[in-house]
Amino acid sequence: MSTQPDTPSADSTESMTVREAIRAALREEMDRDEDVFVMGEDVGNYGGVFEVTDGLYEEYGDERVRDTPISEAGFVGAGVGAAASGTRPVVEVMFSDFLGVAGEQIMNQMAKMRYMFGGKAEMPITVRTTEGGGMGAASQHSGTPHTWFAHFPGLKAVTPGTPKAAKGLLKSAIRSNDPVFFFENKLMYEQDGEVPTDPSYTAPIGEAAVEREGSDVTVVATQRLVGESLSVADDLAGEVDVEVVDLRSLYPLDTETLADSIRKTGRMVIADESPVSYGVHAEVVSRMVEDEFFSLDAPLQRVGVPDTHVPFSTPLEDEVVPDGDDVRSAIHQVV
Amino acid sequence: MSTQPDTPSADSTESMTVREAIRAALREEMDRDEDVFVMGEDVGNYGGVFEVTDGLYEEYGDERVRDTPISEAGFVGAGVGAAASGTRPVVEVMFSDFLGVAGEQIMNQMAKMRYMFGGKAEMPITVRTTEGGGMGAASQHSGTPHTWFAHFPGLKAVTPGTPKAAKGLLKSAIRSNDPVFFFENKLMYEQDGEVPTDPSYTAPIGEAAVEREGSDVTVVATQRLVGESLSVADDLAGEVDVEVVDLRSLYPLDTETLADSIRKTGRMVIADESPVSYGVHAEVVSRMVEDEFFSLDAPLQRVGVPDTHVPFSTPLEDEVVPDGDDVRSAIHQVV
Amino acid sequence: MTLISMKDSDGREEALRRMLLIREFDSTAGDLFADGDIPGFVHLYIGEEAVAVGACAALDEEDFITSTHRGHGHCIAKGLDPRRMMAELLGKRDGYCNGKGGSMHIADVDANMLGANGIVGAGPPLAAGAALTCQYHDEDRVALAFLGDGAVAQGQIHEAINLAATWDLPAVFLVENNHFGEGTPVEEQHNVENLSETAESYNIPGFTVDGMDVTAVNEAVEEARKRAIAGDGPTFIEAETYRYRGHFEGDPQPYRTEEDVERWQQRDPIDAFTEQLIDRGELAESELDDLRAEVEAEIEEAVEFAREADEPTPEEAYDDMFGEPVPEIERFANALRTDGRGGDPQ
Amino acid sequence: MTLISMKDSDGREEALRRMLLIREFDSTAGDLFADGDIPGFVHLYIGEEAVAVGACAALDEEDFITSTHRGHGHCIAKGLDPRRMMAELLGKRDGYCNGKGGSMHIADVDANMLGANGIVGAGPPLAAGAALTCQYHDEDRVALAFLGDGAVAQGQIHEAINLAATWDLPAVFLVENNHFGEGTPVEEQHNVENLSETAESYNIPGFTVDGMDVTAVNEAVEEARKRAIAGDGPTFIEAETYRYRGHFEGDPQPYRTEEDVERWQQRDPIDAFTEQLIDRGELAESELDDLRAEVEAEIEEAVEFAREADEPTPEEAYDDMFGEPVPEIERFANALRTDGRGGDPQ
Ligand SMILES: Cc1ncc(C[n+]2csc(CCOP(=O)(O)OP(=O)(O)O)c2C)c(N)n1
Ligand SMILES: Cc1ncc(C[n+]2csc(CCOP(=O)(O)OP(=O)(O)O)c2C)c(N)n1
Ligand SMILES: [Mg+2]
Ligand SMILES: [Mg+2]
Repeated sequence: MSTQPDTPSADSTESMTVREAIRAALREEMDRDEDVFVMGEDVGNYGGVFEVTDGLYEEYGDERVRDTPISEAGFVGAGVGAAASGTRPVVEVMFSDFLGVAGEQIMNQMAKMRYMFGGKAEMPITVRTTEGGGMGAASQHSGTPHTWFAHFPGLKAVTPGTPKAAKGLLKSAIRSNDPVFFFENKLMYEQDGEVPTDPSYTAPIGEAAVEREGSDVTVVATQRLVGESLSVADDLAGEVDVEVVDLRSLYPLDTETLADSIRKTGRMVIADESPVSYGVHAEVVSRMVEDEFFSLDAPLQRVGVPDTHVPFSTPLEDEVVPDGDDVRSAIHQVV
Repeated sequence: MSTQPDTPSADSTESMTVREAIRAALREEMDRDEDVFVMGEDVGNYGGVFEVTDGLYEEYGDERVRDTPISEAGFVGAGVGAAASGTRPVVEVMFSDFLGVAGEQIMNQMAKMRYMFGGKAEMPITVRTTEGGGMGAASQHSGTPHTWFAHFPGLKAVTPGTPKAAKGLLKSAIRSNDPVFFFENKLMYEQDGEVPTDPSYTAPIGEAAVEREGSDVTVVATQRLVGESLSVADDLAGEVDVEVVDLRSLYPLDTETLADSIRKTGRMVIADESPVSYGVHAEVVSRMVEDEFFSLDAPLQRVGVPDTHVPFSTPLEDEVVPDGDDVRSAIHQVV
Repeated sequence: MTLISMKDSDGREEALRRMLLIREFDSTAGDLFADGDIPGFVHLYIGEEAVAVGACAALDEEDFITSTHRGHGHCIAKGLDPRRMMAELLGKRDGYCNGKGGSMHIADVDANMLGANGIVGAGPPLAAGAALTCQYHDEDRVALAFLGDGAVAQGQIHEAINLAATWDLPAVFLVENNHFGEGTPVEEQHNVENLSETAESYNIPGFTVDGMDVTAVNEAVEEARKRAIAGDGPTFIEAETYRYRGHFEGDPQPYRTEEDVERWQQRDPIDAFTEQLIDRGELAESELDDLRAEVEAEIEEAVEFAREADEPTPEEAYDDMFGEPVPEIERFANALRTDGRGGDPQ
Repeated sequence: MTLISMKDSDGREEALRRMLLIREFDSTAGDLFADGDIPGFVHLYIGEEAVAVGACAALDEEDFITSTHRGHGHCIAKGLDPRRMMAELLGKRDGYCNGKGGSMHIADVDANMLGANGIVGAGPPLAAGAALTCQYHDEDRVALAFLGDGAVAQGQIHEAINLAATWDLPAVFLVENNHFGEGTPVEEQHNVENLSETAESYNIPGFTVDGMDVTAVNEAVEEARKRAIAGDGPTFIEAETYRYRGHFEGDPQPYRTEEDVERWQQRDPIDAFTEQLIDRGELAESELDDLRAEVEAEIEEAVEFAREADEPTPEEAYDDMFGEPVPEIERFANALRTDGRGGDPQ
């Protein structure tokens, strides 16, 4: 839970972007453990289409930074087989929209192997992938399907909202013996912030982080909407005292930190870029209803994509991709 | 909504099993429209592993009841291409656990084509598939992934809880110009009930059905848990007056019928065989919180699979697959 | 019968015109992208024109095609209107997808063009399905899927071709081997000499043709179409070609040199075909100039059309999700109308 | 080095013993299923014993295998203990998967047996991954994937083989062509004469061998293993065989006749190999009887072991989901402990 410091206390920091934070995490974990390797489409010589792995190929060579054919089922599946047999793959799937290609290996192999085998397989695989609209990339390159992976048993799923969380969570994911999906919002790569430099810093999977304290309403946000919500909170300062929580981990979900917050504020807005119906928001609502029914002063509000795909044209895309304005409207609905 | 009769009023009925009801729907729709055809693995000569299509091959021939290679991506994708080009395929995917194989075609083609094309493609495809535990079929043949399809934009998803709903919803699905996932719980095939015989009978997608009226608590159930909940309601009669609603349609979701019910009872149990976290239940909870916050007298209760896979061994499987006892416990928690 | 009869000189001129049109369209699209007028990703077809034009020329209007992320050439070759294509690239309501699709999703179901596709390898199953419709309706129509060399590594294409081969579907699978999948050379994605060897897995005819030669492509597809119509099943064709531009506009292209590109440009498909027509006396230099001018004017007009077209309004985002609309989306749309949900992003 | 050296007579006798053991195990499993002692689905390997035994004999203990839904034969051939296998079929805690897996998921990672698999075609990517581990660690180990003829239509296997071929992974893909995928004959699932033609798509060696001949299978896999270890990449082998029983126990088998089965039984792999050994004077009739008796006793003991083993308790359903447990599942487990969630189903 958020009141405990991340391990170890992160004293020395450096300002870096989310992209750099992810790259630093990869580098540190590859240095720490020879069994860690990266694979995906154009992650090598090309450096990744979003330049996340830029330079790693030169540093670590083509065995540890592997370019794959365009075969998500093949290389995600190979990642599963590799993880079960003694290595620690970090697999990049360029866009989360392509995860369907590897759907089978994710559902029935990666997620189930440990359980089906009675606990006798380890599954130390990390899947890094990108999400979100806002680039004019249209429906097949703008999705936010992370709720699927939060829902499906046997998978862990994280959605960092800051550079610090990105680094810390990716390191935890790589060290974990469970399959972890690490969802990167594409618009965040250039976002910067202070990031601990100590290579032993990690952010535990399963813990939310209170990014701003407040007493009137809790905004539980993910990914890009963490930053947007912090700006809104600043704007509203004096008028409404907004607490902003970066959910960080979808599964496991840190019910305790959310419950602590809503006990204080009585009101909650959940801002996440998934389509609203059956999205991440609904689980947060349900946990609050289950655990904090008598703390709730108003209906919880959901901010997300209005059950559409992400259209191409800018005015249409702007309409469906949630932003700070939507968070602000939702806050006004409850306070 | 449930207070309106299904179309047309279903006067003449016959007792049949869910299996027979589904087969009758297929037959009637194939008779009605020559463009309707069925395809899937062993649906032809073999009659389907669950015998649902038994006899259709003999009646309609191998063009209209097509056996496919074991290629879910190929034949679901071909179904999408066929639907976009002027036929009306009904595709059987033997177990819903295999939907991951066709994940890509579902996510990015079937679900998105109409929208991406600015509304200029029709997508009259129905995907029939089986769900659920209770047969000792273990983790890879016992899943209930329907929440994925309820969540993903552009798909409709139905989960009949009675033979009548099975027939009526499948007919609506086949007639629809939208992609509809039709989820059959494997343990229900032998369940029987009265089913309208008029070939023009359909059950509208997007409407829940109140199967039993009551005033103390609403149980919103799906699939096999509808029947289990009705039995529990009977058992509790005199003690607790239970209203049982067959949710029937996951997307669109009939918020109105649920809201009507909770306005009356103030209490709700949601019983659905998906894994609980981020499952169907959460969406129902959220809609009730949004629309009926001031009608809620107690936290809503969720009954589902406890975030595990379905294990093989009977005592383990019995533990995780929800049943009437779990519904009863949940009712006792809220009344 | 076929879209363009390359057996006669008018047809050949038309083929040349379409190749020129594709090149002009795409270089203009590249400029518009550089100017910031087109958002998202744009993948240009420049260098590969002979493949789309040669293939589509051999098809009937009623035949289906499925395309790829690099789809502009296929659209123009199939006869789509550059004005509505350009309007789509600019996200305008008069675009083929009303601005919802953009470059990667241009489609015209009425013209039996089942869409560009942002997913590598997704077209072949769709084409198999369209071919199934043709077979089911007992019509003399075929479906042709364009796919890239990179796409040959996708499992979906294996499933689709196996299905088509087993069911004798009237389908044609046409691989545009432009020697790269993004930045990865074809040799690092496959272990075969020629991708047409893939055909052997399905016991169907497989050919490698010169994809810089519009006639060669045309003949191969014509043959394949005949076979398909005759009920003899699918054909797998590999056309060897090259893309002159980056994978997408803005690609830094660390994976090749200027010289690599220039080597291929010496075999430019448009130059080669022009020369042939001139050599055969079918085309005078002056006619060529006229043709070029005509094509330039057509694309200029397309740009003008696109620029002047209206942007869609925010409410339109809620349209077209379903044939039978759902209350969920109505509700979101109403929220917009009543309290201005969304508004300008910050 | 190899699990069983079929070059010497002791090895050949061991191979025969394992084939007998598989047959005995599976006919016993069939009986137990018929008696209602095994829930779910059981797919028997009877008739195909030469494939698993011939293949695994050529492997090293340290080599990996991935299996299929029809996995008992592969397990026994790889050296798994029939007692713990039988316990798994009966859903007991002493089974290989503590009762969580059942027939379709028997696995023993310690023995480098990466699991039976309920998903057709899912093994090859896993095997490619295990082969990648071998290559990454620079070890002389290989990974062999068993797959069915039906599985050859799956896209995953195409992606896996292409990957393995492109990366020269030390992998072997072994197709058990038993002529049916459930009720559909292989000819209705594929368009080729021999499934080994699939190899041509990847420019890797492809062979069709007699899957009723344990020696032929053994030699082919031995060759393939050598090639893999040498860094020359994967091999694709098709073994022609037949399953005597239904697809699963309880299958009404409308798709074939008694005579079809009998025709294949005349080439029974165990009879044929026994005859060879007897003819060569390596095995006396009396030794054969001893072997049979020994195998029967071993399976009887396995059944006894399995019957006497404990059932898992309901609480164990909450174990093994994650290496680092999550509060969600702890909470469900606690609910069981405090208010008896679940209990007996009605
Ligand atoms: C399933 C999938 N994986 C990855 C991508 C990202 N991607 C887009 S185009 C491309 C390269 C495709 O190469 P090829 O098929 O040869 O077509 P080309 O771009 O050369 O025309 C890749 C990897 C994608 N769109 N879809
Ligand atoms: C992806 C997937 N599709 C369908 C099935 C259902 N199924 C189980 S076994 C089988 C037939 C497999 O045939 P083959 O690969 O030849 O193996 P065999 O049973 O003959 O050993 C099918 C279709 C499955 N388990 N997985
Ligand atoms: Mg290419
Ligand atoms: Mg078979």
